[in-house]
Amino acid sequence: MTATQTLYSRPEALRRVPTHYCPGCTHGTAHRLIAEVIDALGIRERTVGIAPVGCAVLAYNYFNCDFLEAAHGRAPAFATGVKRVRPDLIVFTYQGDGDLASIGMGEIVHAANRGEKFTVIFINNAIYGMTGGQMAPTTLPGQITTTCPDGRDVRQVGYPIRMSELLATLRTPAYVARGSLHEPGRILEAKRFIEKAFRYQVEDRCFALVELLSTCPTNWAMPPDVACKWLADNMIPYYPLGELKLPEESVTS
Amino acid sequence: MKGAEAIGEAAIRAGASAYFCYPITPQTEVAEYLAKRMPQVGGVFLQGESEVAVANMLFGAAATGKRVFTSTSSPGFSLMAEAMSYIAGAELPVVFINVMRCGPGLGGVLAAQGDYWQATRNSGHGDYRCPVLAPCSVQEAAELTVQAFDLAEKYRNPVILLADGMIGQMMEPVSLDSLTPGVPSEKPWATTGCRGRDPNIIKSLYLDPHVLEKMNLRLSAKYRRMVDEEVQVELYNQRDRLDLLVVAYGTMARICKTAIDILGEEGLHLALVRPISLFPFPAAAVHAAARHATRVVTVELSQGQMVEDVDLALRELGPSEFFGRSGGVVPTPDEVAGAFRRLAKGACQ
Amino acid sequence: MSSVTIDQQICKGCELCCKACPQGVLAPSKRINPKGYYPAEVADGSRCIACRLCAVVCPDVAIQIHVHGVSYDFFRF
Amino acid sequence: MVSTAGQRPASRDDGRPRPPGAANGHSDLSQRGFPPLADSRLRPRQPVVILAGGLGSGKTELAINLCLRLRATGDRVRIADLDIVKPFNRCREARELLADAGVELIAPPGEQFFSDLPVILPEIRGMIREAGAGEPEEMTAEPGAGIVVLDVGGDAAGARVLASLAGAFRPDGYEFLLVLNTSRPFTTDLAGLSKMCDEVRAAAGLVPTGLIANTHLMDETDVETVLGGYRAVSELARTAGLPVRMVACDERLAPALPPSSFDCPVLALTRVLGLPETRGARKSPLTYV
Repeated sequence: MTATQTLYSRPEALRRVPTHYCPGCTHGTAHRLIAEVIDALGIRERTVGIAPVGCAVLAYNYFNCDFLEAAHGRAPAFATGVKRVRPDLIVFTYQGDGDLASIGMGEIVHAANRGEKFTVIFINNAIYGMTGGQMAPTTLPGQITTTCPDGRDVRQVGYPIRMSELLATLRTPAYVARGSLHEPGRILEAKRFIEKAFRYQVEDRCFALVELLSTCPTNWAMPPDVACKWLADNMIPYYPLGELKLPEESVTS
Repeated sequence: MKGAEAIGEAAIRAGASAYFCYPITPQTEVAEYLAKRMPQVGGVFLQGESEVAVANMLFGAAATGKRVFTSTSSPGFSLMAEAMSYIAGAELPVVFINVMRCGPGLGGVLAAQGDYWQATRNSGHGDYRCPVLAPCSVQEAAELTVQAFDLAEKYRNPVILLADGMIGQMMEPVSLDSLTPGVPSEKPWATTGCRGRDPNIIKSLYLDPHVLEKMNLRLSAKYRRMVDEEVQVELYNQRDRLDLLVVAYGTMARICKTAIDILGEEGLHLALVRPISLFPFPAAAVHAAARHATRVVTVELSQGQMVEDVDLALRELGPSEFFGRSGGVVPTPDEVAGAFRRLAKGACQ
Repeated sequence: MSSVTIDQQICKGCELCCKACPQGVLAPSKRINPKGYYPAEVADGSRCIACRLCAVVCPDVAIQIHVHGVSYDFFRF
Repeated sequence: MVSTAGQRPASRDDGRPRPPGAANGHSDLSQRGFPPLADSRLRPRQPVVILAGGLGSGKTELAINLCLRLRATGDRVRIADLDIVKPFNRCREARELLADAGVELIAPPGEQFFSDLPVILPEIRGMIREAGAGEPEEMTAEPGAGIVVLDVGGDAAGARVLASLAGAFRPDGYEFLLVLNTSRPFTTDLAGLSKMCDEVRAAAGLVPTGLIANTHLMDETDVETVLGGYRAVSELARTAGLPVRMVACDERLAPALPPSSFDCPVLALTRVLGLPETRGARKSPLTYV
């Protein structure tokens, strides 16, 4: 081959606008992976995304597809509404840990249990980003936040919730996986999980959720590269990576 | 048909393609009816995990441009208030049916009209209004249900049908053939996949205060248009000279009519103004009728909510007297007639 | 022969790409840009092996990679 | 700004003929009284009578009428309000009327009277067992016997309550009558009627022993409505192998029915529960004692 070839460029499903995310925030990485998968599957023109309340509330400004802005925690209910009346559309929600694992716990558990055929991208950075670094349901034991200034005390507020494990216990067939966005190898693995999650929906198979361990350099108070290392050293031991549930393995009887 | 069934069937005739619900007495018959009927017409029936989820499912489903609705009762309606704010802010057409029960708190399951303020002001947060329609018969419940869908689409706004347990349970013959829903309009704003167009975004967040104010001004102009165009009222027994003017809506208006008839046989002249639209409130009709009356009484199955709108409408003629029962106690026509008799005779002295 | 370009309008200077590059191609700029930070820039383009790791970690999709002439796709992912 | 909807005539001014009194809800039912049953074929054949059927089929109005008529005939009558489906239009709302006539109402006591909780009183089981203890002929052949009427909630959902009482019923010691209104949604044709019949039977865990044709359109009922309903129910009776025990219709319409039209007796009903604006059974806001 002799001509100039583009090896990597921005996916079509992502607009060419700067995001509001802080430098080194892996929200952008997650956005890109989703957009690449949407392009790869050729579904951009029939995709409806659902933005959460949280740092990603403005996600609709960055994706190049139809979008709804959901109330805090209710994105799975929105997605249920869209998908039930228009099963031909591809629907995904994009939710943070406060949104999905705290205020929206009811909605996500029941949507998963009904086997709603949409895709959930769950960003777990162990902290409330938008409101300024408060304790999340996924904040690690001992981790300092503005509402647990001495570190999360599990005797007072319990242990962090492992959402993927929790959802994987449901009997209804589903795809549940946890990836991480802190280093290239893991980012590529996360993309495979996301692609699988969307493919299950395209094939009208099952509910799919991909949890993505993410960094919040600003509220963790560390530079982006240190944040990536902190994630690897602290989050991954508590939130192990991999596929937790495949629809093929589910007991369907 | 029972009121609850008539509402469900009217919604289907109006082209509703999805109904989301959570069971709550005294309107669960709507859900039970639609659980059977929606699959027959190829529509969506889904029982959600809570009223919170249900109302948000409505947002998602309405965003695709389909006609969608739910029914609930007072405590459930409160839980839906969050989503109603978002639906109003995002300008989506959704019909909410609230079959009121007693409150406050868990209250009881019997008939009441204690959610007037909640429905006519706004149920959730922020600066929004919804048209509120209050039927007083099964036929009217069916007709107003159809109207609610058309209004919701006309204004891209939530519309509330406010009934009580009596209306929901009442059995009356219904003519469904007379229902004439409007033709669903084109919805270029709907999120249906961006094939051949730029992406649609349905949201209510505008960070720039000036942009957000502009949106609020635009919405407020829309609510004023409702006030100009959507007033509905029934006048009963109007005369040039009245001993007493009665203002009541829903079930209470039916009881008042009997009371008015009873007193008519005694030679007392009473008339009724029955608001059918609670928002917009038929203030002009109330004021016009009150000019012929020596006294006005507002009657409610509550301790007095609509009476404030009546007082506002009466302006220099006011204020209104009030008679109300609550807690699920429905007064008999004789009890109401007794109260009217005292007021009417008191006015003559 | 490959080349990396960094969109200076999009890059926020988080430096994750500089850390990810196994060849030391990328480095923070020595000049502050009009937005007030030091974006990443190509320090030594001749060392690029088109592994794309910089693009994989970039949260802002600021990086494009082009290959000129004959290329061997060693990095299939 | 007065809309067309508002200009519709009020419901009572629609020009339809109405019997005196009822038009303004002025009839005082307790003073008027209920006549004894003239046709002995209307008498229950067993000491326990279960009335079930579709939601809004008229079970409760029929149950109250039957109880008051049996009481007037000299029977000891007890009626159990077993409606666990809805908190409106239950026979407990005719509490005063029933009490004045000497019909014993078994409904939840105290504040539970007003609830929609599934409250099944323990004495109901005992009452069914006790009523079914004697010989059926002794119990019902002559006036003066004790009769228990069970007013069950609508549809299969309402009939489930019977399954919870399984074991209390003596085989062949009860009549299980399905009240059918063929102008109601889902029961307008044979398929719908059969489905309702099967669902109620399955939910109740009891086999119906007869059908009651109670087709009506409230105040818009005419002779043809009643005859049409009877024909549809008779068709179901043939397929299901059940007798049509009676035809029920509003007392105002009963004299107009050609007697030769039916192979079964006609029970003329007085509207008891009515609408909130009528001055019928409800003399005061609903209370319990």
